[in-house]
Amino acid sequence: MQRELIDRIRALMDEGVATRVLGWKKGEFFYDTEPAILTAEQLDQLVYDSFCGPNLSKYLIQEMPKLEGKIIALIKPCDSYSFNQLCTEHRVDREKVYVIGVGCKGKIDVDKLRARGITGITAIDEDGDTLTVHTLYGDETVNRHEVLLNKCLTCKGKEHRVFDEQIGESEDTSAGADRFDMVKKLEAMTAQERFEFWRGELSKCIRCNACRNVCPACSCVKCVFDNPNTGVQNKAAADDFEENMFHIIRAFHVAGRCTDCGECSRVCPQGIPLHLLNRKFIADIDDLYGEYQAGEEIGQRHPVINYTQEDCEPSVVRERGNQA
Amino acid sequence: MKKLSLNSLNQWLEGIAGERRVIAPIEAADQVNYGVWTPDSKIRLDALRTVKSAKDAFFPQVENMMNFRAEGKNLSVEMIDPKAEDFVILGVKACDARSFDILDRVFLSDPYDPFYAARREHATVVTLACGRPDENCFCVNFGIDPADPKGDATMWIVDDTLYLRANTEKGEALVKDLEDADDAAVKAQQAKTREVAEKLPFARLNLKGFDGDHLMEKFNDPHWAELSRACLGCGTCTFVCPTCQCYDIRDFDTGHGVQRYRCWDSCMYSDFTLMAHGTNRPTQVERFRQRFMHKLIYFPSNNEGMYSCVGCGRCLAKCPQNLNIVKVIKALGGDEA
Amino acid sequence: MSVNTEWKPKIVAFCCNWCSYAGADLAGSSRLSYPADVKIIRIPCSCRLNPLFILRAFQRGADGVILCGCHPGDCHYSTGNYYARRRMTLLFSMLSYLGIDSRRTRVEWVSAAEGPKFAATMNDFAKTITELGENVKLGDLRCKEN
Amino acid sequence: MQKIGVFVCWCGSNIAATVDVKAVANALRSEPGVVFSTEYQYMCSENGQNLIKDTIRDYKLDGIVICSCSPRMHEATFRKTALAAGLNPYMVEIANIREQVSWIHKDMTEATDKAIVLGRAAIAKVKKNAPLTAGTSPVTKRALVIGGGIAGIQTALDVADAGYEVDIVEKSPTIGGRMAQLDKTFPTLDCAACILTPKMVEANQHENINLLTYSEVESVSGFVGSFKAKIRKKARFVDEVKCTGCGVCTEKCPSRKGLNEFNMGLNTRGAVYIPFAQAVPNKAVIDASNCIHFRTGKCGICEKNCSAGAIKFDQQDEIIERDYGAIVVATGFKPIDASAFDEYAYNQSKDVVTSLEFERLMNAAGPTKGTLLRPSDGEHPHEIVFIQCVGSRCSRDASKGKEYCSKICCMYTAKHAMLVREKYPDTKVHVFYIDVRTPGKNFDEFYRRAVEQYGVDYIKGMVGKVTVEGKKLRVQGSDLISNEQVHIDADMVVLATAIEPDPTARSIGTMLTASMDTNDFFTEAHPKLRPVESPTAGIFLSGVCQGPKDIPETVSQAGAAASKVIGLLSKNELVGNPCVAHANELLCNGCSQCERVCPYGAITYVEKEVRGPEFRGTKRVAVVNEAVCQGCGACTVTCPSTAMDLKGFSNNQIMAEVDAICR
Repeated sequence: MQRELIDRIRALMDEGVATRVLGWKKGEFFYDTEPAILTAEQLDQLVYDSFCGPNLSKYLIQEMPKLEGKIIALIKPCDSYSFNQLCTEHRVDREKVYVIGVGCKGKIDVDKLRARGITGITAIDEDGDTLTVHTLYGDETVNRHEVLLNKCLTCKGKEHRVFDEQIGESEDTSAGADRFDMVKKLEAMTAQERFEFWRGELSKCIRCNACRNVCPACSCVKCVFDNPNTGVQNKAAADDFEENMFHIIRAFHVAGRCTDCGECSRVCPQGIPLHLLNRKFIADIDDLYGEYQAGEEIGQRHPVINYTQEDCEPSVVRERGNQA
Repeated sequence: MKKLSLNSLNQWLEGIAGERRVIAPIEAADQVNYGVWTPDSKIRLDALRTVKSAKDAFFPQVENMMNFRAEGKNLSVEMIDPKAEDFVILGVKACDARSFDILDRVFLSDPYDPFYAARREHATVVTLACGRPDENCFCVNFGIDPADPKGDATMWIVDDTLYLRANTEKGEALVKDLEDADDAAVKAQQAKTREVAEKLPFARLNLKGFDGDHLMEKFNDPHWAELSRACLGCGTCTFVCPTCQCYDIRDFDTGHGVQRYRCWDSCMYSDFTLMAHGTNRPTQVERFRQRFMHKLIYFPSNNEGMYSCVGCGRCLAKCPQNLNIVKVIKALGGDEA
Repeated sequence: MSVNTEWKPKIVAFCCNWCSYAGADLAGSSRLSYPADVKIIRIPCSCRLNPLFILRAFQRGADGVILCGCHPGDCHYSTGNYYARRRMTLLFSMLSYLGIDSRRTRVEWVSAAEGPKFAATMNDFAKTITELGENVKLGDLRCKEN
Repeated sequence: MQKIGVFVCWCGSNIAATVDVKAVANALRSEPGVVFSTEYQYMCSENGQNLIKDTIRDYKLDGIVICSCSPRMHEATFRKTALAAGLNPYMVEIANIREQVSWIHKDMTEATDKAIVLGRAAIAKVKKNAPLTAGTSPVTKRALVIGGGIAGIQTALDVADAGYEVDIVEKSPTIGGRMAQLDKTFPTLDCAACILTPKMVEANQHENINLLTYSEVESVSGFVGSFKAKIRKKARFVDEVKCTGCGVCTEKCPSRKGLNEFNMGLNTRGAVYIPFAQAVPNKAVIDASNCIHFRTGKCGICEKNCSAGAIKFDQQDEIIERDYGAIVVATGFKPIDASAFDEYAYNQSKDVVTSLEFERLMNAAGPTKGTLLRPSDGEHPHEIVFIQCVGSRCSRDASKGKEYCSKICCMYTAKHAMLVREKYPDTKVHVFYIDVRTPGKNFDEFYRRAVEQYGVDYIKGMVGKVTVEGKKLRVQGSDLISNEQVHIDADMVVLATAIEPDPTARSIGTMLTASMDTNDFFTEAHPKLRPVESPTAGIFLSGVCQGPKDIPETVSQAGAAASKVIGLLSKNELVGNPCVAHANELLCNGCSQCERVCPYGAITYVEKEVRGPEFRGTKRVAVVNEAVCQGCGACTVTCPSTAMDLKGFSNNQIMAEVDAICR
């Protein structure tokens, strides 16, 4: 598929559709692919394989002002939601992007291999669902599904919500999983248990801002937490409160706009399940205001900037119980 | 050489902890980080890398420096006494152990940092040799021997036995009551570790040309733009790095006064060293370049060739978009060995 | 939790200028009392209430935060309270999800004619907060006096 | 450091009896930034105000805090005081220590402490205040009325009588609208034409009214006081000046395919036509889609027969651009499409008609010249069934009908029933209804007359099905009162179809950024207190475009809208509220979220050259029209980067208050 993709991009560039492509390039290892913007000359560096997890949509924002003509973007089915959302918010101009919807059958999380004690990884052979991992300390086999990125386990499906053309087959890797499982589990806990859960998680936060900076919805030109004039600027969590504040406000600011791409949790160096905050908002929105998927179409008006006269009252939070 | 059964580890630590805090790699909420050990803690000496490095023990992410108190229109200033209490930091790997030397050069030279110094003075560093380096490790490039780390005392784990060797008086005090042991098992493990270390993918980085003489050449290298393109500008690499030592000093208005504290800063941030006129590193290219120029050129040229990278591999493992110092070294000519 | 006899709750009430602030004025001119722990901040409309202000209040030591605005359908700006209603519902739900007692936050619609309702609401809210005691989960230790 | 002055008012004993005003003044004097603090018996008195003025001058104060009664009482007073002393009026903050303290607390210590906290909060806020100046904008003294029905005509006449110029834009070739199609009007049964046509003529002849018929508004830009509209005057292919309205062309036209809109398509008209006899302007118009000349290039009979030489086949659409100070929406309604109601056999039988069609069948100027005849065979109907609420109160099937009550159907059905019984006493009339709603002056009396005097058979219940049985229409319904099924073999069935906003309303709403409800009715600025204003400043609502209403209500609303327009146009310039939103262009993401929540359409986005320390170049940024913004702040909370802030209630001001209160 990678060969086919490169050939097609080259053909598109020859036709003059675009001069550059946003995709992934090879890293030091077979698994550490890196988001890249490549010209026709650099096209041989392009890689598309099971390790192209990063969501590239956000990189298009910085490319927009530089563009003369179009850029080709490789967009996985899940990334297509973020792409649409950015178009809705006028951060990306649909007209300036030639979208190749690339097929995706789930991306592998190397950290999951490491968590199984498989370290010193030198190569992986993929054969259907079986992965053979070669390491400095011998070979191991694992089931592919078990080491997919968490976001792939709640895959939004194989459909690209936007594309100019599609290359490659996709597969829904969610296996029918309920993405709100953990949210429901937390909701079922007592308030004290929830408090302890989140304290445990959020106290790991080192305020590296990776979650924010990778997030396609957190695309503010200047974040309130970086801006000395907002009164809430904050560089490190000097108190537990700051951890709560940062993550609550961040989740609130992306509520209704978050496509649930899962990048925040993927990049967190401390493994904080940040997506559970965003997913709580999504669950509430679905439950209280009707099912809504951000980025499904360009031009949607999201539920947090909308209303109906019949909306529930905020007291619904208390009434749903288990809130004290 | 002394030894201790791993089964008795807790017992030994309880003995130490009676007198002082013990800081060790502890697993909490699925992550291993240095933390204060208690008998209930899940100690993880086997973990190759903690997420954050051991530098926190001496240079915490946030620390208070002084307080201003307001009474009506009057202000009073309260300085924080930088005194520290004795503590033991245990399980430090060779790379992190080297990082202390690097941090010492920054914080213990003029202007002397009393907060850091007090902690260094009160610490006993117990290191742990690596038995199973992974593909991201490249400490050997900086003359670090993962099989024989420095510190007040050094530990090896072979099967179920913890071997200990005192290197200083502080270390001696810690291990003196333990059972004597033969060092054959340790030697055998060291040989094996060194063999693996030499075969690691990044064991042979060529650092020729990464010195003050080539400053302008490296600074103006055309690769920076490409290298930094995917950089998100997050602070992950700097915050997990054992040698990044930049901090910011900020004031927090408590409503009753002001707390002046310092906290880690990251050269990857747009507001790093922000000045009245704005920032002097306006794009991520300059910010990205700053970090690596500092580690590989500026620091060594001011410190007799000592790089401020220890090859711990944290930035390789943690960068969200897989950027790292090895890619930089290779792109800037270090791949010719 | 042991309630310090000295302890008095701190309650911040954000009131929209057109209905609830006027309702508070009416409570005042009708001499309807409610605890002095309640302090009112005037905002033009309930939709002006930024979640940052609520968190800020808790950080600085508030034990309860209440928003009062025009009844749905009566907004001076026609739609402001509809937006406020969604925002606050979601925010309160998130706070509860983080283990913060949802009784510490409240929204009530109080019209300019509802002086008695304003006073009753504040009495009830203050009572609830007093029972809940001090907010320790969402405060900032640095902001405590001493 | 700013210099703040604090003035604590006793309000006689209103405050001083419960609050230790001296203690408050003393406590606040020690707040950072406060250079003067005092108390006085009545701050609002002339002496009190003089004290404030003198202190502002003597201490060169940058801001003042008055601890007194509610700002709703005296904020304006103290702002004027500050202004008189040369201090910007927005550098004044009020701590409400009367309504919120002295009047509700009894314990003096408690009250005094609270007063001090409120004082501190006001000081904290005023220190973050910035001087504000209200902007002004000019007013173009001309109004645009969109829609030439009775609502538009009435508004235009009232505005024009007050001496202001008015343009009426009407999309059809004549003004008059729906009312012109009506036969009689309830509850007085006077003839619609007799009361409407004089108004039409008056509008046409009024020196201040300019009729733009057969015209549509293409775009509107600008804001209250300074709108700019582009109006497309569609080609009539008839020179309006030359045409005398003699009607010869309409008689000679060989094409007879055009459905007569005025008669609800019950008969046809020529390709060149005058909508009806009393049309205003009484000028012919050519319907190009049915004209033989336009289709084949031949014919031209009208041209040959026009002695005035008014036919102009080469006429083009004309675009008119004009400035307006106010815009009135009077786009009216249309009956819903009854073809969705198959159960009533509307599609199967010509003898199932809508009420408006029935209106034409009863009208002397209608297709049957006022004799009630069945459309299918021209025979006189002897039994007629009226079905009410066709598509109204239809919550069960939103795709077919409307949830709302169309309000006028009960009354016009009673009118129809009565008129039939009066003209044709041998005709039996049945009315199926859910409820009969008659809330209006003389309405219930009218309905009772239909039942009692005219013997109309009212049946409470709904019709399940109408089937065509030969020449008869078999109506099957239920009578809920006698609880039995009813079968009626009728000659005609009349459907009281719901009314809905004219289909052009939506695009006009978008053009004007005037908000609409889900039914496409325009929303009013306040449902009770501002019923004829749109939330968008300078846009007014007249008639059914705002919600179903009958003629008297429409006319009174039209007059109300006119008085609002007159009030606006009488001003030479508009002074804005300076507490408006403002976007920091450097921080703006260009995401358009604020634009979506603004109830006034005050926010637009522009591509703009922006220069800052971290960004130089062109970017998409929000711009607030200060003349339109009302200062609610919805946008500020929607903005994640806080690029959008509200003057007078800024993020930093409110947070300073929070900090001071929680301290």
